[in-house]
Amino acid sequence: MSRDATAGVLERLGAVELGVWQVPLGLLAVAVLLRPVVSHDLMLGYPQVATSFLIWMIIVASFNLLMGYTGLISFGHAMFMGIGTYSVAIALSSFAVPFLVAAPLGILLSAGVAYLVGRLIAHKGEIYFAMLTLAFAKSAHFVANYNPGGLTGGTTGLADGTMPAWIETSRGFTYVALGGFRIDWYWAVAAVFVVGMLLLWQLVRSPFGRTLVAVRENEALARAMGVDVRRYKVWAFTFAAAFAALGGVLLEINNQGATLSELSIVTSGNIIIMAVLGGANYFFGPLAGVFVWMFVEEYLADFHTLVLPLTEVPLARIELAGVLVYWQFFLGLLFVVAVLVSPREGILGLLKTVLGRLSARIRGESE
Amino acid sequence: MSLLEVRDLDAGYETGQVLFGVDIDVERDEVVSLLGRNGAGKTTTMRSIVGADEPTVRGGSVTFDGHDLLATKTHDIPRLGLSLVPEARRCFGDLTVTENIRLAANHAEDPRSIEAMFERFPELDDMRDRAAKNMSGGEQQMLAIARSLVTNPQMILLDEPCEGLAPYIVRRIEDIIQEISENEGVTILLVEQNVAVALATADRHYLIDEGHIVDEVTTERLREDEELRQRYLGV
Amino acid sequence: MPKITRRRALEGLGAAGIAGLAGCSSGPGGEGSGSGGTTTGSTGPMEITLGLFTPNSGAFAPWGPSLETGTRLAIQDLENELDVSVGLEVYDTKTDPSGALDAMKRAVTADGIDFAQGGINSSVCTKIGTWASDNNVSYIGQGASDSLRGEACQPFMYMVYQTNHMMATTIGREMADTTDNWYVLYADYVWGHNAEQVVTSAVEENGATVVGKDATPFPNDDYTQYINNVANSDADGVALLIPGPDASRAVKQMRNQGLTDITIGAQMLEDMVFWGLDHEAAAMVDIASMGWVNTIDGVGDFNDRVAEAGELDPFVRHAKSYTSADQHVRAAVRAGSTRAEDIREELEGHEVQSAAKDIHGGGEMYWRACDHELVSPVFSATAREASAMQDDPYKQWFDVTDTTPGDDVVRSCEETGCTL
Amino acid sequence: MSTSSSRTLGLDRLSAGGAAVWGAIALLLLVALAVEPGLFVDQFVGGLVYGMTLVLIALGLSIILGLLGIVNFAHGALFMLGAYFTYQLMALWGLPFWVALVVAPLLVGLVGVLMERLVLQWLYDEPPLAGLLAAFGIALMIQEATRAIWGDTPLSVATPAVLAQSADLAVTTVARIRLFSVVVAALVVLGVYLLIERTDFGLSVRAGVQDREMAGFLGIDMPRRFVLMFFLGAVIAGIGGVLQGTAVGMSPTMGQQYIIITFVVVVVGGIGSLFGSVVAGLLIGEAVFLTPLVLRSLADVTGVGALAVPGIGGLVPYLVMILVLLVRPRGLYGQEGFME
Repeated sequence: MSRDATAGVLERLGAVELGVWQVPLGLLAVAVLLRPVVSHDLMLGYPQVATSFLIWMIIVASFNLLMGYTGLISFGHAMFMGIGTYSVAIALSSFAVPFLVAAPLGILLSAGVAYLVGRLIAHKGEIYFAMLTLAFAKSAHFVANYNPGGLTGGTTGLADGTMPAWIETSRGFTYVALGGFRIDWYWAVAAVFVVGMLLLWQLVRSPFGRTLVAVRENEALARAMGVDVRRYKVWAFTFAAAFAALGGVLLEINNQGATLSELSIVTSGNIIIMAVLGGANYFFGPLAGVFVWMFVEEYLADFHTLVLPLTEVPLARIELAGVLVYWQFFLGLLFVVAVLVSPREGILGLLKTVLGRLSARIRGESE
Repeated sequence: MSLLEVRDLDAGYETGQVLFGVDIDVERDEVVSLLGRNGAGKTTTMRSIVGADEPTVRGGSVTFDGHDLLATKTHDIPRLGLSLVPEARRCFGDLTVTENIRLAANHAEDPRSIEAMFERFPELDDMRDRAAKNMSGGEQQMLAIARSLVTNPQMILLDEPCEGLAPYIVRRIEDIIQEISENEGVTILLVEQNVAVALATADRHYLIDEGHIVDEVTTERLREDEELRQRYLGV
Repeated sequence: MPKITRRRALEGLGAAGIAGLAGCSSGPGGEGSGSGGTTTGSTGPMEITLGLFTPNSGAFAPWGPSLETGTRLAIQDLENELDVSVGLEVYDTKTDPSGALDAMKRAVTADGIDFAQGGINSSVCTKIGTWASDNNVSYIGQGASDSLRGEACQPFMYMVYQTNHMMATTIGREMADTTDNWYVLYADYVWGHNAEQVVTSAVEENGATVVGKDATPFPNDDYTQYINNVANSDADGVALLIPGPDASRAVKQMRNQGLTDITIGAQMLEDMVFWGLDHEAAAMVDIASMGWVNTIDGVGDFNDRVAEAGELDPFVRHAKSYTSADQHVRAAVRAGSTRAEDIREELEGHEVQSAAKDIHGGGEMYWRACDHELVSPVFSATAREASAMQDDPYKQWFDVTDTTPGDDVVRSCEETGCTL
Repeated sequence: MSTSSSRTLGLDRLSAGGAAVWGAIALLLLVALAVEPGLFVDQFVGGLVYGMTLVLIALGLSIILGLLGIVNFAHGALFMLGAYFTYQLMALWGLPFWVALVVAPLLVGLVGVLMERLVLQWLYDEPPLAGLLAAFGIALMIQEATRAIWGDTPLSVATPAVLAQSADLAVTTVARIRLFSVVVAALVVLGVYLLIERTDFGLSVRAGVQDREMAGFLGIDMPRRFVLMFFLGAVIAGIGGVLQGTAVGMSPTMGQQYIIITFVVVVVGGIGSLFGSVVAGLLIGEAVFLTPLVLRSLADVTGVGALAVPGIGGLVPYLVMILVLLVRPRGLYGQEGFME
């Protein structure tokens, strides 16, 4: 039993730990290639959405620090993202605090709340922990809806006066303008994305991260080896919240303010789904999950006419508008199929298996 | 033809193969033991015989009373007259003693009466309504055996019945094994780490090491050959 | 219908520049981003792409189809009457402000819409309206909250629906006249909070008393505990400030619980929400303020056209969507441009003369410059007797009892807090 | 049997700390009773009715979670289907309510079986998250199919004449359909209790909950029992849907609205304990109805108006859950080591 578990831990570490340069290069590749890829005519055909993709990748990756690496499932992760979003929105709209001051404060606040909540609940059983996070998230949502002191704007959220002065926007194009320089908002986000994800990666491969994996694989064994399991869980929860808030802070600019949906449990649910969809066992899993989920959502929601085989050579046109009002049906079907085909590994694992088999076949090896 | 025939059995888990060409024969009315160190593959053998989800059997055959067990669903095996008393007893902790026994009787082909079990195990008679989780290890072991016996089996697979029990209870279990074998005509395949129990109850012994059956010996030889015991059992 | 891509919009812009029309005043992030809309060339009909934002999923999904139907009817009429070709792109707002915003960004940057309209609930309207204004896109929404033309008003955002304040003022008097003690049930979100404030003050200004109030979750389907509160108070009237199907559930449960004698007043009632219910429950509504109702005199063939075209029988959202498209496109045609600044110039102070006015019964309707409200008449209505309710060819369950000119009940410009 | 039922009833767990909590709650309730006696009774009965609705949904969820370890997110969708099947049978096919009350739940049961056979049965040995995700996908599919078939607009059916009026209970009046729901729910609870605790079938199911593999070794065909229990859970959700649909109508979002609060009920009750779900359902039902009243009474008595937080009702179930789980990490009657 114990020998198996140790072997399991080592194996997982192997799966998680890629070559030293693979991850930084991979992250760079994602940041550089994402926009051209999604804005290709055959994909989504417009570039703005790529920025949202990157931000959500940070958020879902932060969640995966909990689920994939520590084995903690939170139903309220959006709360920590939302704290980041609201902190900045409130600071800008009500107190005229500069964004660059408000953002770190928001991240710290989120981490602080997570630390306290974690101290209270991190040691609870799996489902009970998950439901408690749900309850805290609901409470945060209630407070924001209650609109204490007119700060949060209730269900309307905050929109007016929530943009820092150095953000310029016109007909959908957003720029960061600092001291005569002007760069596209996407590249600003991409820079934060690469740095943030690298930090997260360093965290994951540090002794701290390895201990988290050991806790996930076999909590009793980790405890027997002298690991203060509860403390590690609390800190994992705290770090995850901080990174989620980092995403939330970016979202504030991207979505121009804050709304209750940033705190809603539906958003928390979406985060879980994206993480699982991509494959929680891989560092890049959440990124794949975000891509698939958001891509499918955008694609299906706007996919009215299917022209076969090509627009230039239309042999068959299928009007899908009537069916695709119900695009969520197909999303549901996608989950079911993804889970049935590869319940533990997600899309990335599925891809890996398929590619592995394919390359084996190409090399002429039999299974 | 033997009652139970295990032929060339290969089995293992996701992590790797554990059993390599295991051959075991148990004749009717025999008590046979399967001995080996921790991790040698004893429990894996038992689980393979009854077709548990894990391990996965990769080759070989298991025949009981002429039936191909590998082609039989796990929950149909007890009706053939083969019953497993698993490692760690696994009584249903929240069910009472009576419920545990009745449950087994409900799903047997031709069960014995529940009252007969209480006569057979007077210790249990005093605690009919006690939840199994509130019983001592020895009592639970007796319940596990009673639960098996009530199905009126031809053969019982007994997996480490004496593990972690006090010496006087171990002797009681030894007595029970002998009784049900001799008086009730039940064939037994016993897995043990405790060589003394095997010596006291079994007629023949298979020695298993790293998934291979390395020897098949009589009680006499096992008792005398200290070097053999040292090599395969570490005692 | 050629799809206008971003590239095509830019080409058009370039051509327009060469033709020396319309100064290409870029926004702050100007170059290469399109400075806002198409302008007419000298030949051919004006081409306009209109983006419609409508809830096709989520709690407001029942409304979804009506916005599209109303808009399409307007486009039909406009294309017949004017030299204009209007393309329509429809987006799902999912009732989620962030989702709606994503759709809006896509509409403007990828699909090249010229201007936008739609949005039902205030949070979606606020979100996409603020973004639209910041990005020089003209937008007409359908929210009823006062904040949309108050502190949250935006230079290029307009509201076509009568405000909470207007409707509450209208029925406040009637409610106070009918009975003295009112209990207020209001939905716990921005429109409900706003409605609670304005109805309470309207009722009290007219000499009646509000004896109790409850915020009810939205959406919600069990109203028992609030009905208990009403039954145990001194109230002989209930003010229902609950949108959508929830209102009908509340009424049905009052009836089931035996609370049939009480007077029911409903703020900003949309009769559609009762259509899933039986006649008897709907018949319990005594006083209602409505933005539009299909029994208005002079509606003409609008009802029949809606009934024929749409999945839903004619109700207020059809009329408001029609009006949005009608006004937006006409303003663009008058201006010869779809730039937000040009449309603003055309709309501010403009008095509606088109078919949209007839549909609203012919009363005065105009776009007020100070808060971008379409000031229009408010209708008081009451439910018919169950036996008198018409179901074919479309449902007519409510009768207009009074029409109040918009100017009588609209907030003064100073009161709105909007500084446009 | 006696030890086992005292365990189920949780009589052996009443601690001093628990007694203090209950005492404080009782005191608060007394304040509310003193300030507004009539309303208190109304709300108490209302909470009971609402609680029983929650119990009806939670019961099926709890059975499936406790037995199969599947977090059946689609349970709310099954509940919704119960309501829409009622609409189909009554409004479109003109059948009487009593037929719908029997047929609709059976149809929902079939949908449940289909779900189990086609999808969920392959996931029993996977991590709970896999089942949850698949069930979530199924919930989306059912919901969208419902929208496609019956439309987005909320619908309703005519309440049968006998149940349409209100019943006078001397102290308060309650809609008869609600009262009828309580009776049906109580019968369902009783039936499930008898089935699980008193029959051989129930015995084998209880054994399977504790140790599925061992039950198999004893000759019990657990997969078949899983299908049957899934059917049963779905049928109960269907019954809930028929009653709810008749009382307040049906909309495509009704499943979503109930599923999360029902999970709260199951967790507060303790996973694996049917009895816990019943107690927790009633507890939360009462809490939702009485908390606003208690706060208002407190505000009256103390003169601190801020105590009467508007809209607090929606948050109450979650507050109850936080309180209960902080004091009792496994919920009220949760099994040790189960889903922990």
